[in-house]
Amino acid sequence: MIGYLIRRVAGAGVVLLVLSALIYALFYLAPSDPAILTCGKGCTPERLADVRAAMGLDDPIWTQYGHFLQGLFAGRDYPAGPDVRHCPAPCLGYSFETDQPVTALLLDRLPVSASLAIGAEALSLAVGIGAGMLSGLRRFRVLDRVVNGLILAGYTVPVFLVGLLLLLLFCVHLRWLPFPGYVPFTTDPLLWAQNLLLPWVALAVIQSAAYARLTRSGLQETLAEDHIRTARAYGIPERRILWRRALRGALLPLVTLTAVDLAAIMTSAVLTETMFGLPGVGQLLVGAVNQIDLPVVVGVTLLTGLLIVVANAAADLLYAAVDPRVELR
Amino acid sequence: MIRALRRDRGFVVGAVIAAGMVLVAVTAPLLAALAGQDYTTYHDDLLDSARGGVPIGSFGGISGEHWLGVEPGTGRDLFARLVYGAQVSVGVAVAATFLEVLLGVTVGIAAGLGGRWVDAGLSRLIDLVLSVPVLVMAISLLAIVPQDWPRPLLLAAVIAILGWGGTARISRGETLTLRTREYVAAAQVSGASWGRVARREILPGLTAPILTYAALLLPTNMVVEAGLSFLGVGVRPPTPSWGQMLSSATTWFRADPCYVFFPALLLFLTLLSFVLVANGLRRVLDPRQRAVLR
Amino acid sequence: MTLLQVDDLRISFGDKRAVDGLSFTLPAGGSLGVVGESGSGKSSLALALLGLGGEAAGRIDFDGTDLVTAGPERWRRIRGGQIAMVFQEPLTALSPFHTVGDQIAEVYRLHTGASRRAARARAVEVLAQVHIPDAARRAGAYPHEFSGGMRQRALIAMAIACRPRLIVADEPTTALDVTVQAQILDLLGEVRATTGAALLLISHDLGVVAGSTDSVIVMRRGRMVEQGPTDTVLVAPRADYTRALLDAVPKPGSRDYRPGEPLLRVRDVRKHFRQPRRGSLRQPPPIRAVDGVTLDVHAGETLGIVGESGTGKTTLARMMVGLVRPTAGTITFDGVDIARRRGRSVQMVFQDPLSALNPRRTVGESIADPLRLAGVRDPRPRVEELLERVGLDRGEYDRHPHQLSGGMRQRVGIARAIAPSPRLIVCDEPVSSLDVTTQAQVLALLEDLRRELGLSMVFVSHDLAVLRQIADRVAVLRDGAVVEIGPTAEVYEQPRHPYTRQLLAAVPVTDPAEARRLRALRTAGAG
Amino acid sequence: DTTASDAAFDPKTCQGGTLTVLNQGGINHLDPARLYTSGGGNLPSLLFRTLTTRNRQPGEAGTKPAPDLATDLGTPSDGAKTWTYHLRDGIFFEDGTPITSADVKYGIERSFAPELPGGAPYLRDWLAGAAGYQGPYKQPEGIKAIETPDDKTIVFRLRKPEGDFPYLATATQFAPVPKAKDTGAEYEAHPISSGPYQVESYQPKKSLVLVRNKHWSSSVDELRYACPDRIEVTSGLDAAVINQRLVTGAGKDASAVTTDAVVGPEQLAQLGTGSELDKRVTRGEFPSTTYLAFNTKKAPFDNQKVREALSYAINRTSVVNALGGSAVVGASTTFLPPQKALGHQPYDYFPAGDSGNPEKARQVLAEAGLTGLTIDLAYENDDSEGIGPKVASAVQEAFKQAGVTVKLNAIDAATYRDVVGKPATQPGLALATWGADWPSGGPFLIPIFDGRQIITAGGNFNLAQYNDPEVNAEIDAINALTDPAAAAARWGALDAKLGKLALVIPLTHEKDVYLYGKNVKNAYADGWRGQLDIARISVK
Ligand SMILES: Nc1ncnc2c1ncn2[C@@H]1O[C@H](COP(=O)(O)OP(=O)(O)OP(=O)(O)O)[C@@H](O)[C@H]1O
Ligand SMILES: Nc1ncnc2c1ncn2[C@@H]1O[C@H](COP(=O)(O)OP(=O)(O)OP(=O)(O)O)[C@@H](O)[C@H]1O
Ligand SMILES: [Mg+2]
Ligand SMILES: [Mg+2]
Ligand code: NI
Repeated sequence: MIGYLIRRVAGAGVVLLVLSALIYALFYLAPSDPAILTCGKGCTPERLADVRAAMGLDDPIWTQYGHFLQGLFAGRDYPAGPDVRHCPAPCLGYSFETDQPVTALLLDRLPVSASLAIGAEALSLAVGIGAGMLSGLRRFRVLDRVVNGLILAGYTVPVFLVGLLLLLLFCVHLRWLPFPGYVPFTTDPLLWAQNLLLPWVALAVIQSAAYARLTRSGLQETLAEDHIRTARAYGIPERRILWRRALRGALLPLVTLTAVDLAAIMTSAVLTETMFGLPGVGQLLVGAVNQIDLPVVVGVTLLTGLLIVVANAAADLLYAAVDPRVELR
Repeated sequence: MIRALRRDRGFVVGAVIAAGMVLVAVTAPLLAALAGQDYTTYHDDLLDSARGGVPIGSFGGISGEHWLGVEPGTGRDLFARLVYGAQVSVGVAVAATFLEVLLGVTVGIAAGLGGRWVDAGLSRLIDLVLSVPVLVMAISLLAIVPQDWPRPLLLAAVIAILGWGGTARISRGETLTLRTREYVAAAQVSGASWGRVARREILPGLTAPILTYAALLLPTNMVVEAGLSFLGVGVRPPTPSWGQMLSSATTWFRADPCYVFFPALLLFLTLLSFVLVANGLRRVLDPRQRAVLR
Repeated sequence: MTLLQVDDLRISFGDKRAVDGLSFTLPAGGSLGVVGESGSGKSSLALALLGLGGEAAGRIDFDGTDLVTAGPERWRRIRGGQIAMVFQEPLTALSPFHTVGDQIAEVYRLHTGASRRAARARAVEVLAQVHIPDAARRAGAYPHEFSGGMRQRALIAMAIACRPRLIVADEPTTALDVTVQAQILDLLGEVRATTGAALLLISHDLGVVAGSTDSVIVMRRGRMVEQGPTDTVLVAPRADYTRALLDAVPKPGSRDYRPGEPLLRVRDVRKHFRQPRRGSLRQPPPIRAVDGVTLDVHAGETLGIVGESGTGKTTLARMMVGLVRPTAGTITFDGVDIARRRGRSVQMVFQDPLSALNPRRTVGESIADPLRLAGVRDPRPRVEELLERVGLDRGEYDRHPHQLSGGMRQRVGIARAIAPSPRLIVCDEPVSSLDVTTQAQVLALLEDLRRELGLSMVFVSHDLAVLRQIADRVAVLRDGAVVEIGPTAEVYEQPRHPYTRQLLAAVPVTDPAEARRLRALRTAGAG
Repeated sequence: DTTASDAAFDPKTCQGGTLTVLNQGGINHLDPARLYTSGGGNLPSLLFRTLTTRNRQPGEAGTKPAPDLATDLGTPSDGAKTWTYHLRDGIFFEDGTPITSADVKYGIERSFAPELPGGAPYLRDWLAGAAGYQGPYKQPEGIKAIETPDDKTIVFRLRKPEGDFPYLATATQFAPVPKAKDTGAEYEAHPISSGPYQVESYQPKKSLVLVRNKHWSSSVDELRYACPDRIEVTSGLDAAVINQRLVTGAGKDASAVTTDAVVGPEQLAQLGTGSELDKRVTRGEFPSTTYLAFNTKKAPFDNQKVREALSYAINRTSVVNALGGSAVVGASTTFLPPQKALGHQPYDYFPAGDSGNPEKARQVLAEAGLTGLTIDLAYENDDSEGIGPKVASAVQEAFKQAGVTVKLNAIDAATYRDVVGKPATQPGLALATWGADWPSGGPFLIPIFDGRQIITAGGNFNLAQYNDPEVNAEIDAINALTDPAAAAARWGALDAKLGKLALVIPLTHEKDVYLYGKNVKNAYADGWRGQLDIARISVK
């Protein structure tokens, strides 16, 4: 187990380093110069050269990457006018666009994205598993059909349409909810949930479709297994069989999917974030890409990668915890 | 086998719709000509400029000339744009999905059949692909390739290169279980090489899960194409794509609901058809499901 | 007093009639055996007694009430409480997610309303009763941590937990090897004696019912062909079918044994599997699956390899065909390292014919594969010949494995093995998943082929009776090592090693009197 | 036009309440050295007082500069090459320290530091001998061309006459920065305010909260009313959602405004129908032109006939619709937007009508012996700047009618200016947009048509690469004028003269239509920027 974790962590480290190097290379190949954007309209070539030097962009790309690694592991000093700014390890540098420390930016936006992702995932799971069970038990044929249709519809409808519809319905016409914005959980849990409700629903409409589908097929498969027959032969009530035995096996595949989705929402739900006024990681990333804000792009990418790797590892561990047969390898 | 497929009502419906979509894509110029329209001509006279450029008349300007109305802001014929849009949307999505499956299955099987180190290496590669932020990479990749490369093909390739991780993961997992089956050992005893084992013994076992996955990958890829087009790195104007139309429809959501409705409907139908076809194929390709006995 | 009376029972699955017009009675505390070939409706009957499976018609009178018309509430009380079932496949029959103790306790609580603690205590008690060592601790283990025999014991423990009046055991020992089978059968007898429960024992193996039941029913295609006291039916059968069944039981063959020169030489071969690290960083000791085996296979002979489950038979067999690389030692075929000979002269027949055939390919294609690899362009005619040779129709070429019966599948497996004209065939338990009649046919086929094609054969089995019929020499394997090797007759008649003797004592025999004698011997020895 | 809501408005009693600002794009810098604004900006001008500022009136009157920290618009001497300002009394930073002319000088010097890039470039060009100055961190001796003979006086010595200096002095670079509080790149986390508000919290591109600055008093600042007690800015929102929120006006949104989310089709459908919404809208014009820029050094655009033919062919209605319809943009045939302050003179030398004149275009091309022409058109790959794919395809379609095939060349928005602004990489035809840094003809015409402004190394805006000594001389002459009215007339005449050469095809000029919340009072579009001025509105 410990050995497994060590191997996993080492693997993840390699993946993340390769990822950051890849992004540096891509940006180097791309025909764009962040200094021009920073320098502003009417920037003269002389001024541009000065700005580029101040941003450290006049070094060769590998030196820049070397500096990045140095910052990551040992911290780094940046000249900043009258004094020097010290950025302690793990230093991801300062945003080209806003001059904010990238680590602070990430830490600032992570709670927003986490709130969005965790709530949406919880809701999606609840709805998806519920719907999947209803249709998987095949007690209600019509319901099965309906759920199936909805599942498909959920896949196709783009999130911005769902979002807009929800806003129009609940905030404009019914006025049951205020237009969402982000309120930290620590400030007011109730307001936090109230504000996040619509984005959660919007994402759940799409996510739960997949979960329902998986639950449905998983349940049908598990219910046909021998040990369920044993339980029946020993007079264990259906309800108990369903909750204690069948669901456990049926929901296992959901674990991996949930983990990956969780990471995905945290890092790439740009449209949802913008629509619902949530300053999350996704917005940060897209803004940074458009502004060639290399440090932020690398920072967010590393975070994304870390989240996905961690999510996958967590899924595997959870898998092993839920299913005693699974061995970690 | 064909007979079995023909008996599957879902498959037939799906196949008909899918074939219809492909037909629409192929015959787009013909269809547009039939409607007497093309997808580039502006009709400023059909728009209410003071109202931001919404089509004049109800239902997005539907008329005898413009069967599905016109595009707000430009007045281009919506029917023509939808049928031409099928070319890009269906084309890019199908090509990207195909490439993804090809890549993913190859790497997945290689990882599953390979030894400890091959598996570890390929698994990390899969992790890498899975953790790459698609949007960032796609934008950067598309920015560095020359302008005159064929855009739709490029889109398909980029989407595939960044998106084969899921398929690979599934393929690897399945391969790991399949390789313990005795028929794999049997093939080895008869002297089959690893390549042959992969092709003859493992691959057939992968069809069902991969088909299911691919059917869902397809709409995802359509959405990715839409996003990239929306961000300006996708297909070039005036070439239409459904995804692009859908994304630009957000602003017209209330002012011209028809503009959202038609591409959304087509997208839904396409997905439905592919899921139905995949389900049907899976059922037929699995000989055990044909004779229903448990 | 009659506990169970079945009258004109019919069970159908949709249009399919699985059991047709079955009638019998079982007195309280009595024991009844049900035998018959695969698909004869035995399991359907067992499930019907618990209100599961197909739709039942007719009358099942249990302790004065008709079960066919019983409502759900009554069923709930009967299942597990009055009638308990022991299933064939002990691994899949237990929930993989819960500990064995929990599963037993759950059933007990459900029927008695006992407290959590009491239920737990009962679970440990019954586990101890079925001779699970260190029951209190092992109750916390998951099924996959148990061996096959232990799992089956756990199932029996679950069955007796609520002190039912009838235990239905559907092929409770088919998945187990002889010694464990004997233990389980003894255990069932012991349980019956101590709890006074009646037993309905289902098996395709006449030897299994012979020693454990008072009376027996012989079934075929859903109908009963013969019924009567075990002693009569198995000794002086009236029905032709019963006679055929008895004839199919393997008999010691009279073989002329003329060994040729050594073909396959196994020299001090070892195979160690690394165990996964769990919890700690320390590497646990490896599993020594095969631990220093030296033997020769001579041209033209059939070498039998016998041993209990987990003694390394399969591993050894796989090393012989080059599927598994030995950790140490050498295996040579005709003087050449086996790893380089694979695909030609050595072929293999696998234990489970279903999993050894790719379910997605037609059987013809599967057989054609080795031919294609040998360079045959159009293998179809040759494959059809082979199909005929193993007693199948040419037309089976285009069918898929699931469309064939178990015996047919194994014939396909054999056809595939002989397709590239090998000189040695290694058979890993080729008949243990087949019922007696089919088993006899397949054994005959193998013997025919061997003689006709001048093959050499390695025949792995846990079934001593089978080996006695087919093998020229026998090697007894235990814990990865050969404890005894010699000509068949010698090993069977004058076993030198105590382990061999133990194995021989566990072999089920169809003569009820002999079976009872052996059992008495065993229990006395154990006690 | 002003709305009825300000009839009963009294700046003396307007104080109180919280104003909410809902924006799309975020503020990415709050350092006065790094801001690039017109007239000091809307939000920044609440924090930074400058030597002069915009007059904050609707219409004409609002296009003029007005004294802010200074007592007047500045005293020119030496033929407008020297400008002298005197600071008014009673002005303080938020910490109570008095503002001196040295603080203003230091603020300007900071903007020269390469560590603090992004600000308007004019001073580097205008100040005598300052082009190579590297900022006070590397060169603490400062800029010689700025003198502060005493705490209240500041003198600027320029390279050449600049009559527009009072306009430039509205930029945030003219805001005072106390040297003792300067923390370089970190200064913007909490810039020291000289205006009516100070920063309570600031997160770039996300949020900004302003509260009252106790050391500011309305008695020394007549232009800013500073009515709300508190201003909360939220950025990163979707334009459609912002406007929907303003329409709905629930809760805090009733006291909300936006400074960058122009209305969309949804709201336009409700405007002008006599609904309640008609009372909650400001309409203004920010001087800005979207145009097609020819590179006259590249064939076939070196041929004036080709440029004229394309000018005939353009369909401005399509472009207007592509940009959101006639409510938010107007068709332009002149390079100078139609504003008096800029000296606008109407002309239409190559009449294309509403929807283009392809016949005439074909005819002109035929005369020039050019048929079946294929040209490239460069545009941004993103529509946010109004020179994206939507406009490009409208142009493409219009030229197609005239038999000219347009191949579209999408360039990443982030690098667009880089590619187009470097003559070596500049395409033959590009979509471009130009906005005024202040409402005068100079900043409109000089960068685009002054031949001495062609910068070959990059950052060039004279995309025509047009260099006519006569025009250059005229520009210098107008620059020396210190009377805006006189200057405007000559700028207009210059524009009309340049128009004949078809160096650009003007497409549209900007109109601004903004909604505001129910509780917002005294909201009108100021003449300088076309937006409602936050310094003047009230939510009480
Ligand atoms: N769920 C089912 N649906 C349809 N037919 C079934 C089902 N279960 C059993 N049958 C059929 O009923 C017949 C009797 O089957 P059953 O399982 O009772 O035989 P069996 O004697 O137990 O065989 P085996 O020795 O292989 O276990 C078979 O022909 C089988 O195909
Ligand atoms: N691939 C493997 N990895 C780890 N352990 C293995 C592996 N294969 C076999 N073993 C272990 O090696 C031992 C011998 O297994 P093997 O399958 O050879 O026994 P067997 O005699 O064929 O048993 P059975 O009668 O149950 O088939 C067992 O303990 C088994 O768990
Ligand atoms: Mg059975
Ligand atoms: Mg074995
Ligand atoms: Ni087939």
